[in-house]
Amino acid sequence: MLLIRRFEERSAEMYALGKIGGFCHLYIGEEAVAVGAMDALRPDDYVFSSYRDHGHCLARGCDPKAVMAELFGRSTGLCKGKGGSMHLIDVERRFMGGYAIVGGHLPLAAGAAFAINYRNGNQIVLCFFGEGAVPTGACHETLNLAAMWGLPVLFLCENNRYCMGTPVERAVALYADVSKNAVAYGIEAGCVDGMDVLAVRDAVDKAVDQIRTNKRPFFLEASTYRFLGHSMADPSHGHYRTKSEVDEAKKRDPLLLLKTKLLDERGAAEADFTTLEQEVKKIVDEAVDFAETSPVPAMEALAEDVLT
Amino acid sequence: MLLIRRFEERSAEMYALGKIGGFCHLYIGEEAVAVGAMDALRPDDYVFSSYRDHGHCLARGCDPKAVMAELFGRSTGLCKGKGGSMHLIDVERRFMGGYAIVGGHLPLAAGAAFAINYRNGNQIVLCFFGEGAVPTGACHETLNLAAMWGLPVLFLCENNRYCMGTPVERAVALYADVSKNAVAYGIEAGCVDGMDVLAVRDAVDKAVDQIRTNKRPFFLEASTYRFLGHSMADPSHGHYRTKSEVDEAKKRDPLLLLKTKLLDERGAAEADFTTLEQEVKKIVDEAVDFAETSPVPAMEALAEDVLT
Amino acid sequence: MTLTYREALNQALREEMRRDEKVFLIGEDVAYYQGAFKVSKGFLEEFGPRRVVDTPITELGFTGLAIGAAMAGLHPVVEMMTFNFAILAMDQIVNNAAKIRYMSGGQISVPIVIRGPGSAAHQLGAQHSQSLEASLEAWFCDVPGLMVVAPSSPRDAKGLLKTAIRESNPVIFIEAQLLYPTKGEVDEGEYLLPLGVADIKRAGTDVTLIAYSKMLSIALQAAEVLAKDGIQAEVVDPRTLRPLDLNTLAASVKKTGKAVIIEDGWPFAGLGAQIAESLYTRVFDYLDGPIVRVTARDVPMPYARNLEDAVIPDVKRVVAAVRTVLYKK
Amino acid sequence: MTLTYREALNQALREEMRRDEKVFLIGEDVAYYQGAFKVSKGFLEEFGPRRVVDTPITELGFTGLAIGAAMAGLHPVVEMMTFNFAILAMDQIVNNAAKIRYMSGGQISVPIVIRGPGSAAHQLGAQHSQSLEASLEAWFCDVPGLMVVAPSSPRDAKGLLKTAIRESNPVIFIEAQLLYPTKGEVDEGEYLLPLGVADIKRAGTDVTLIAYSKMLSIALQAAEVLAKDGIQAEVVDPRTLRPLDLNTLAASVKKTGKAVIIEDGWPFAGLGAQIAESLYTRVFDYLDGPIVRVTARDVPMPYARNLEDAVIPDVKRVVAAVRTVLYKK
Ligand SMILES: Cc1ncc(C[n+]2csc(CCOP(=O)(O)OP(=O)(O)O)c2C)c(N)n1
Ligand SMILES: Cc1ncc(C[n+]2csc(CCOP(=O)(O)OP(=O)(O)O)c2C)c(N)n1
Ligand SMILES: [Mg+2]
Ligand SMILES: [Mg+2]
Repeated sequence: MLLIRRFEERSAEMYALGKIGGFCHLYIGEEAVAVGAMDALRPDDYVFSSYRDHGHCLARGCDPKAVMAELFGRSTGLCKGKGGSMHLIDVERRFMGGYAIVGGHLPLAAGAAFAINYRNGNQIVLCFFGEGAVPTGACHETLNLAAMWGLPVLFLCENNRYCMGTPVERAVALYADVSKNAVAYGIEAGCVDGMDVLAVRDAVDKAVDQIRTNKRPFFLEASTYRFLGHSMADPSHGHYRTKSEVDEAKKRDPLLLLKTKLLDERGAAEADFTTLEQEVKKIVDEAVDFAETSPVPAMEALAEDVLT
Repeated sequence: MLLIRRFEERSAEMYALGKIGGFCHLYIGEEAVAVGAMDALRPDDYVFSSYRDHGHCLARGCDPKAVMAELFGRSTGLCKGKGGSMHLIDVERRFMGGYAIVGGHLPLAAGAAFAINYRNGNQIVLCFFGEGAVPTGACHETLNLAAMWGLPVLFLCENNRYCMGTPVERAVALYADVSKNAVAYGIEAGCVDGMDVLAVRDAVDKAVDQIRTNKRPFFLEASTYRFLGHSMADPSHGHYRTKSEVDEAKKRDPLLLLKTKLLDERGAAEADFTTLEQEVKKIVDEAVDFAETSPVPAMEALAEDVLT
Repeated sequence: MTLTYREALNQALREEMRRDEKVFLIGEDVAYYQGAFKVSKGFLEEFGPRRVVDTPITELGFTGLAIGAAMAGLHPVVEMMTFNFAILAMDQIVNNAAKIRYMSGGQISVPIVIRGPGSAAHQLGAQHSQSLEASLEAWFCDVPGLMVVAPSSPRDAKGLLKTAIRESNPVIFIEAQLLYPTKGEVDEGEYLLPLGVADIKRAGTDVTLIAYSKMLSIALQAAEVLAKDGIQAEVVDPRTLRPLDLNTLAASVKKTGKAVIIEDGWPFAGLGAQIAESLYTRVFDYLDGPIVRVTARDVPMPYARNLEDAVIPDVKRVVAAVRTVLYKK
Repeated sequence: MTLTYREALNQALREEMRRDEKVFLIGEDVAYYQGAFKVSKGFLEEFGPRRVVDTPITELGFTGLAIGAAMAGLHPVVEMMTFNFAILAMDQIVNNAAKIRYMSGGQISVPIVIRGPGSAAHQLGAQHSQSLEASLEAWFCDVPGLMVVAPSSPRDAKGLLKTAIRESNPVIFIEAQLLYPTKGEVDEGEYLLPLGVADIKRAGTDVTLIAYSKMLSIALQAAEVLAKDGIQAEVVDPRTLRPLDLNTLAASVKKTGKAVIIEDGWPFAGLGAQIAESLYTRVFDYLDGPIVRVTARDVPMPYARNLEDAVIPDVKRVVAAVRTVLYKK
């Protein structure tokens, strides 16, 4: 979690310096979901994500150097600089990518699950998406197929209460319980505190076990909150939410919650965190250095990778 | 009901003679739904339908002559011969049309309801669709909007158990209770025997009253059955259902059920039905004559009506 | 061996499914119903429901699902009941199937075939007919990352579909509803035809007619009519629309100096505009005068038969177009 | 009066909403957020949530809903957060908005404007950038029953949007994301500009440059560079893409004998192909040589800035194209 937090804080700085361009959607505040969830997976499971994908990608173990280089648009990036922030992809880790059309990757995730069943495998697919994707037709068509065909997908809805500037109350009819949307397909559903990394891990562990055993999808809603704006172009508060709301949410910063728990209940010491900060800083420094010193893509790369 | 039945039987004959072309989806077996439902409407309410729209159109009171002429592709047709079987439209009766993309007209129906609310009207919108439309993204995006915005729509799902050759069991995850799909949006839902015209009338009456009073949508599932093939190109049974299943269903022919009830409980006599048959035959004969003797559209019509 | 276009497709698909366990067929009513146009006749029996998969009416969902399955290493063949309905799946086809390879820097391929009938049938009206299907051809052709194929004969249908299924790129394979029952000679045994290669369906010297899919037969009929007047038309079938085999097309036009392009899509921004523009750029100095396009009329498809007939290109209009380019009147 | 393109749009929309109670704005984040690009700044305050309607992320659903509202007599303005997302609403736009009038034999009109930013911004990658938005232009232009507008300046943006909102036909109104902050002179008071009329943005005699939306400024800059070499380019902005004002375009090319078409969409089957083909047909005998198109490169949009820069037409490429048509080397 700390790596993701510091990595993204540095990304924000690099964005301000113009080293990173385009849209850049930070995950700060929501790290517990990715970290808790990824822990339950095997290396041969598949992961799909949205455009807010830095955290998922790093939590899956992708190389921070290659990720930062991708954000910088360098040839050493995860996707050779062609994907960018919203399309981090690392096939070796079965991190099948971030996708920028809201809801558009849910059918893909179901497809990977279909392939698993087709081959009689027992992997699962973990699919992250925001609550903004829930009303999309893509989501519902997928849930229906997944339910009917017994596809092994964990639909993990990161409900951070806002779809850009629109609060969930004005996006989803039964907003108080987004997972109701899954129940209509007979898909088992649950909810978890997305700020508590251990709770997420437990809930996902259980869900994944169930999926592997029963060959049925599962819908898990993680309540979370993004501390910053929707993207780097958006202020953290203003027209659609107040500063005090954001400040209130920050009191449940997932890093803080975990730290407190480790200090209070697991006998960790302040010094451990200092060491951890140093280690993480080193990784992030190296990532930035690597990106900075990597070459931009050669012009020949432009026409490559369109077709095989 | 009898008019619709005889009108369509004649349409089938005309189709066999090549007088009617294209796809032609008959409603035979399902008449009770249209007739029962339409009775609850006011003239200023709106109606939307799918490609299986002859019955709805006639039940709404559209002129059988103009409908037959449209099927014949004549200039005197309801849409000047440009719409055809799947696109019967009669704005004067607020019959807003049949649509051929499954699920595609549900958003339109919600839009008419939006306009009603915008103007502070108290009309309602009646929207017919098959159970095959239920899994479509269009349906779910619409239900969510209708629920959130309190749109006065009666979503009337005509569940005839088949989406072309696919039984509902392989199309809708919770097929035993299709209306579950509405409950996920907090939309009130119910189910009615679609072969019993009086039951349909009662259920729709109640639903429409509720919609007008509460300004909330309602989802009503009518269980019905189509006695013929999906369209004129399709045999009534074969690969996807057995003859005995069809025969069994025909025992609950809505015309038969009503007739029995009228004879047994309401003191009607056989003679009344003979008279009715004669009246109806006259109307259908006239419709065919009218269509037959009407001119085909003039070539100038081709480029008209594209833009205003 | 004489086969119908439908049988040729059935054979191609069947042979490829026998060859490669990764290939499966998915779409509305492809299994129990054997396809709305019976292209998958006998498939459920032979391959079972695991490999012949009926879907609910959710073009976006099941096309996306098939793309995801392709990303995970399977080789789906998606049947669009008709290509009209592919408009609902455009996001998946364009934003995912076509782009994932590029976005991932070449890490992921999407080996998928999306096939089904396009182009007009009879009296299906505005939402089910021609205009859109034929125009979708142009839309798909616009997109880098896709290949687009539109066979005009049983022989081409079989050979090209087999090749398309062995491609590791997404292929849009557009059949013609009205061609399904038409018959033609098909090679004995197994054979493949290359994508991206046009075919001269009739040799000639006086004018080049360019047509594909259902319009090819109109072009051939027109050529017969013209031959009676001593005009020898060369009829070229691009077969693959993207990538377009411009070399073959240009060579023919260079020779004849005159070209007519026939398509049943809408005129404005249709594929014929691009074919014409490519030819102008390539062989401007060899052209005796402007290329003429014969297209559908610029209206939604009307239902009435007489109006519909007036919308779609016919032999008469093609012959008239040829006379225009020949005499430049 | 100097306004930004964004302010001009804001004024147009505001004036029309004041004028006509039937006009309302609907789309994602148009109300509380004031639009992703702040085009509807101040609207919620002035018009309230009844007439400025935030939607969930359901482009198909809310576009269809707006079409239905138009059928029932309202006049919706739909904001696409960006036109990329309109691909999800294509079925509603093409099969309903464009065709209902025809299918109903003229009984129902669909007075609707669908607007939002198209064309590339910076480094948004394959799913959010240019290629598709610019190509959607061509796709929309293909469809009878639609009108397509793409203004290049604040003055045009205001005058054309007001007219579009008074149309009784569906209008696709494509703005340019990178133009929102650009400034220009706008007429005082209320004014309308007609749809279907091109505008000569710079007079010249030696070559015709045809460009619209964001590419217009590239064309004008190129014209300045060329002027230093004594080459006087005429720059024509079609403004409305469907119906295209071919008369104005053809008159210019007839005069100069040379044409370059600039667009930021994909090359194959892009709108420029149709513009070129129309011109060839109309003024073939006046052309000194082939028309040259400057387009985006034929790839999905890459993220890396240097590659992205190479994809989109720039002044250098336009100048080079002009030199080609002038010297025919
Ligand atoms: C189909 C589509 N419509 C609109 C957008 C623009 N958009 C990008 S993110 C976003 C909000 C998504 O909210 P949510 O799903 O809750 O995810 P979050 O950003 O909160 O992580 C919108 C509207 C898009 N990317 N795709
Ligand atoms: C989007 C779309 N996909 C496919 C079709 C082809 N199609 C026409 S009717 C039909 C079955 C519809 O079943 P249902 O909704 O239950 O209506 P019914 O025919 O039973 O009245 C299908 C698949 C279509 N018209 N639209
Ligand atoms: Mg959110
Ligand atoms: Mg049905």
